[in-house]
Amino acid sequence: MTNHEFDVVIVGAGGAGMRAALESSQRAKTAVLTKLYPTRSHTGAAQGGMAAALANVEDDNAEWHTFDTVKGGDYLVDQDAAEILCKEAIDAVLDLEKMGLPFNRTTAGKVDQRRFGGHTRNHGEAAVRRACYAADRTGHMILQTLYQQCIKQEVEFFNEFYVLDLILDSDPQAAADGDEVAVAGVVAYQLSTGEVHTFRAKSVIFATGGAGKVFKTTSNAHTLTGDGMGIALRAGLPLEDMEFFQFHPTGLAGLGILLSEAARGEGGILRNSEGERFMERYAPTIKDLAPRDMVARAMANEVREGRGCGPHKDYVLLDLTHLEPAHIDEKLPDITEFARTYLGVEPYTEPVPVFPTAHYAMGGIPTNVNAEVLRNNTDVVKGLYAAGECACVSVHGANRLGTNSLLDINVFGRRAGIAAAEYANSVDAAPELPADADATVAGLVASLRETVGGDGTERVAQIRKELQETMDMNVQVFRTAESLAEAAGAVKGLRERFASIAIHDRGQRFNTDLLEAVELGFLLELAEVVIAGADGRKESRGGHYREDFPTRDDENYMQHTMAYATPEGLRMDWKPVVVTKYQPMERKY
Amino acid sequence: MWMWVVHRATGVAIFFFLLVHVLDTSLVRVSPEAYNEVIGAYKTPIYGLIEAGLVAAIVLHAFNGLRIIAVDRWTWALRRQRMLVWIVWGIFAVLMAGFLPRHLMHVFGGA
Amino acid sequence: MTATAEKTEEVGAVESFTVTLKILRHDPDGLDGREPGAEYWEEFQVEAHATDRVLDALHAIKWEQDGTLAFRRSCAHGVCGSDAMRINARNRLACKTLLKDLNPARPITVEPIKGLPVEKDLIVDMEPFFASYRDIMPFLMPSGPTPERERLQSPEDRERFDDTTKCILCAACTTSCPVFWTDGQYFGPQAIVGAHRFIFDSRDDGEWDRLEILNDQAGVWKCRTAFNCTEACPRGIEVTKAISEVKRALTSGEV
Amino acid sequence: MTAPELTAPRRPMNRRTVGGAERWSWIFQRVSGVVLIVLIFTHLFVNLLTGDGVSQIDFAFVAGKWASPLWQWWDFVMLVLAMMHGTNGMRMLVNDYATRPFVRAMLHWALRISMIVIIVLGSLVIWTFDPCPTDAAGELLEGVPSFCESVL
Ligand SMILES: Cc1cc2nc3c(=O)[nH]c(=O)nc-3n(C[C@H](O)[C@H](O)[C@H](O)COP(=O)(O)OP(=O)(O)OC[C@H]3O[C@@H](n4cnc5c(N)ncnc54)[C@H](O)[C@@H]3O)c2cc1C
Ligand code: HEM
Ligand code: SF4
Ligand code: F3S
Ligand code: FES
Repeated sequence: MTNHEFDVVIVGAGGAGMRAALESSQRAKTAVLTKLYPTRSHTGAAQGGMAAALANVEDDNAEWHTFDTVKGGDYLVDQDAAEILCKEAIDAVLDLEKMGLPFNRTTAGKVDQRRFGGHTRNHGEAAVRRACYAADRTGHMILQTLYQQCIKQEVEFFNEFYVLDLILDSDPQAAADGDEVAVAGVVAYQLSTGEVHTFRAKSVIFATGGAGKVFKTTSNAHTLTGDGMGIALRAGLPLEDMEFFQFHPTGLAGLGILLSEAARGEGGILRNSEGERFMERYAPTIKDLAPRDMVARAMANEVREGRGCGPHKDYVLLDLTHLEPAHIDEKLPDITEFARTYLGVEPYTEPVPVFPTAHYAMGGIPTNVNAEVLRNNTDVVKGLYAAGECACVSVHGANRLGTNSLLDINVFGRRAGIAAAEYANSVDAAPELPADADATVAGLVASLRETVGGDGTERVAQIRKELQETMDMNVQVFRTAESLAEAAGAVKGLRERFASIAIHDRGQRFNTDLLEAVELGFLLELAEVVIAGADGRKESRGGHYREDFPTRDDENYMQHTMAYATPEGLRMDWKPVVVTKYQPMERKY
Repeated sequence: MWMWVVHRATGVAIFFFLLVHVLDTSLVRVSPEAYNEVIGAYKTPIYGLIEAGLVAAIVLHAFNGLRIIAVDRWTWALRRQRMLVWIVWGIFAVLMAGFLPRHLMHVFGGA
Repeated sequence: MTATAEKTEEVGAVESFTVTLKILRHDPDGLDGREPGAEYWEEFQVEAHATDRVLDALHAIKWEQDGTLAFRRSCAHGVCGSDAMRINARNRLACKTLLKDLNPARPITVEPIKGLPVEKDLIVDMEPFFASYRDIMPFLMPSGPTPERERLQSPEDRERFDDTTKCILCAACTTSCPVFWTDGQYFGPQAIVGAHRFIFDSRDDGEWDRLEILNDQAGVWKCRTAFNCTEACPRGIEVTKAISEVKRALTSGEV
Repeated sequence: MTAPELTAPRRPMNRRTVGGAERWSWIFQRVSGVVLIVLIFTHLFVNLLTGDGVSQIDFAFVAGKWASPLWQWWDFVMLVLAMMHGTNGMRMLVNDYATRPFVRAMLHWALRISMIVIIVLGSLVIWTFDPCPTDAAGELLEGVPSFCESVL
């Protein structure tokens, strides 16, 4: 075991983690721990753009953006957070530009902008061009630019370090309201050596990204296993709004690889087997550019009603054939290549088979607008911060608008970095790490190693596959009490089987076999939270659609779900939504 | 990649030949007999073949050298570098077709 | 629409075939009686479908046959740069290489990328590679006062370096370069691509600092225009072209 | 909107950059290559393809050629350029393959020495060449070109 001490430890080197690192490393001694090389983070997969009311091409302002964000999130958005998000958006984009991000440009040389789902002018009048972009590689450019700046600032990275435990100075669930609970550090497993490291820190920022791998069809990377959320849950902290998962309408059919909404922003049209532009029926004003939850449901509905395409009638088509190939090449080069490479479809001349794919976790570790992690509805954990997809501020409410996440990671990543460093500078020392700080992780690793050649019969991959299949089957776009019960039963069974898994690799170095087992552990626990949240929310809102309760119920459910892991199982609670300006209205587009 | 290997190999071959070639030519300074004796060896079929190989190496190296220069200089050449490889081999084939019969005739014709 | 219907038949159909993968393994721990660091070839047979990629086959092996097989991967669709490896003697991304394009009748050989120290199986130490990247100062170095809004840049100026912004640092290029194989000191094509991205960015004023670095013994002059890098790049970057443009900037003194 | 116009001055090339040895070597390789193509191909053409081809080459043939300053210069330039080009090429090769500093240094020296020796030797031969060498008795040696007789 090796011990380290830093002022600030950041877990995760995606967009949120590196944006935080840029701020924090200027102010305090900072380490970034990441299980992937920073440039492998899934922020790099983001395609379409980053929203900000720059008004570079059309009249626009932050207030309209805020309204769209709140409405897009089906009013479950905390409006104070959304205001900050949209106001700071402008500087967030300009900052990135100054760091060197190569945005596409207007002829006047300014950052170009394009349309994206749910982003409108003057409270829903018409689609507005708000998404700043770099072809269909916006996330790639953000990730690269932030990494480049980190090189410039000589940020200290610990690459391929898996953080597996969070150490607090006291049990957050035992502490009374108002008591102080502070962070002491994290424990990590170094992939290249198999060694366990402890990091004592005054501040810790979680920026570990999403958890898409609880589903089978997903746009998320293999490595997006919700580690940060799982660690927080195990440490006794709540998770907020986990039932809200965004299913992105246009994943490549069968594969889940994302085709950005920018395809529709640039004029792409969804059609069913009759060639009909069916979104005209579901969202007459903005049609194909309606928010994602609506489009995804519309697509699933078309398929259910027998208007799907293909031999199994199980997908619809994204039609780009009316666009100029040169335009496609300029604005959507990568995603058209995905269609060619993976489906053998030529988007210039053929429509592309698409179907909703699990894309984004709206929920996560609850934080306030300063990115401080909440341990209940009001108290924060001192020194603990979260930002990015693993956090829930909540700016996305029940449904995130496209391009608002790249914005989120920059705005709240920055805020977390500043707050964490300032907090670290304001305290003398972090709480002592207990002598056995590494016990949990070391124990976890040792117990998994013991399964090699033991009498365990279950396979990690098999359990994961069954988990993902049951989630896709029962907890996807459409949910009912029965499907959720079915999923809950299945996950319970899988958790029991997980106890008797066997791994293969008893090596010390690069034991990815072992880590896949650890990751599966997180996935199973998170799936349980998703199901419990979905079961408890007997209404339909944003990304969460209950066929048995197809309408929104503001009276009972205009509140956030809070899930706590206790020795007796999950405990579910609620937290009020912050409403400032916008009263809930029916969501029509 | 393979053209690079060829270029490198031919370059080295020519280099060593050049060393030898200058040495033997210097014999001119020693005495005509000595020179003629050595140069006489060039006229045997074996050396004739080596000489043919050398010319082949120079031709390849030279035209591929031109290709490299073009590729580094002009983008159009860079984009068509594969085609240029075939052109180099084409020129090589033509030149060798022109040279070999005459050369071998001289070598074996014993004229 | 009929054309699509036919196409999708292919997508939906479960036509499967068996492929053999021949993998060059490296065991750093020396298990099962091997020397630590032992290298050996191992063959696996996998059932595959028409849309499966080499990455799927590797996963099938890892998940169903031999959990000790180690390789890096993340995004699974060619954007994160984790899984560059030598497949049938060519550098490619496992997640972008469809099995059916590889002549499944013959065993598919899979080796780690060459020229970097192997750590385990298909995992290599990327540190020397990233060190070269860091050496060329890959960050914007503007001069003059910081503007309030964005720095302006015309679409034409933006276009000049568009190609090299696509790089995902996968190392396929550098580790396919025969010069890099023999001389690890060479910065390698990726570092030049990384420098190119800034040298030709109209907002940047550090171009001569970077050109100075690339003018080094281990720099751009090492490139012998072997074109392996261009052929290997999974992002379709014209790597040799970028290198040539850097050489031209150095010889002409103009950017 | 107070963004200043982007007229960032392109910094002129500074001295240090102009002097990169590797850069000059690269340029030299190309320039000498182009010149060599002309020189060598003419050389080969004259020697091997005109007249009787390779079989015509003997002392007399060489002597005949070097009697003319044109060919003296021609061969001299060719010799120097080819040796420099070749040595420089070999040097790049050594840099690629010889990683041990000592080996590398040795090979570099070997190359340099062989280049100098060959160039010096070659030029001596070309410039001090006497097409009509005589023996101690002042008699023409055997094999000299026929025009020597008229000289005597
Ligand atoms: C295909 C796709 C397209 C998208 N397009 C857009 C778009 O156009 N616009 C938009 O706004 N949003 C988009 N999104 C969403 C957005 O990209 C993500 O939500 C966002 O990038 C998440 O950033 P992050 O920094 O939170 O996490 P990530 O970038 O996922 O980074 C997570 C980091 O955490 C580290 N990590 C994880 N677990 C551990 C652990 N246990 N120990 C140590 N480190 C760990 C990882 O190494 C990684 O560095 C898209 C998402 C996807 C999947
Ligand atoms: C006939 C005309 C010639 C031309 C046009 C030519 C051209 C070139 C060029 C352009 C290069 C540089 C390659 C690069 O940088 O990648 C080169 C390299 C080289 N040349 Fe020549 N050359 C010629 C003749 C010769 C001769 C006569 C010799 C031998 C003495 C020679 C030996 C070499 C060697 C050893 C290299 C280095 C090869 C390498 O590094 O891969 N060349 N040549
Ligand atoms: S240039 Fe291409 S091959 Fe090289 S690292 Fe970048 S993406 Fe990979
Ligand atoms: S493969 Fe190497 S030699 Fe140059 S063209 Fe590419 S860097
Ligand atoms: S797994 Fe990301 S590039 Fe292949």
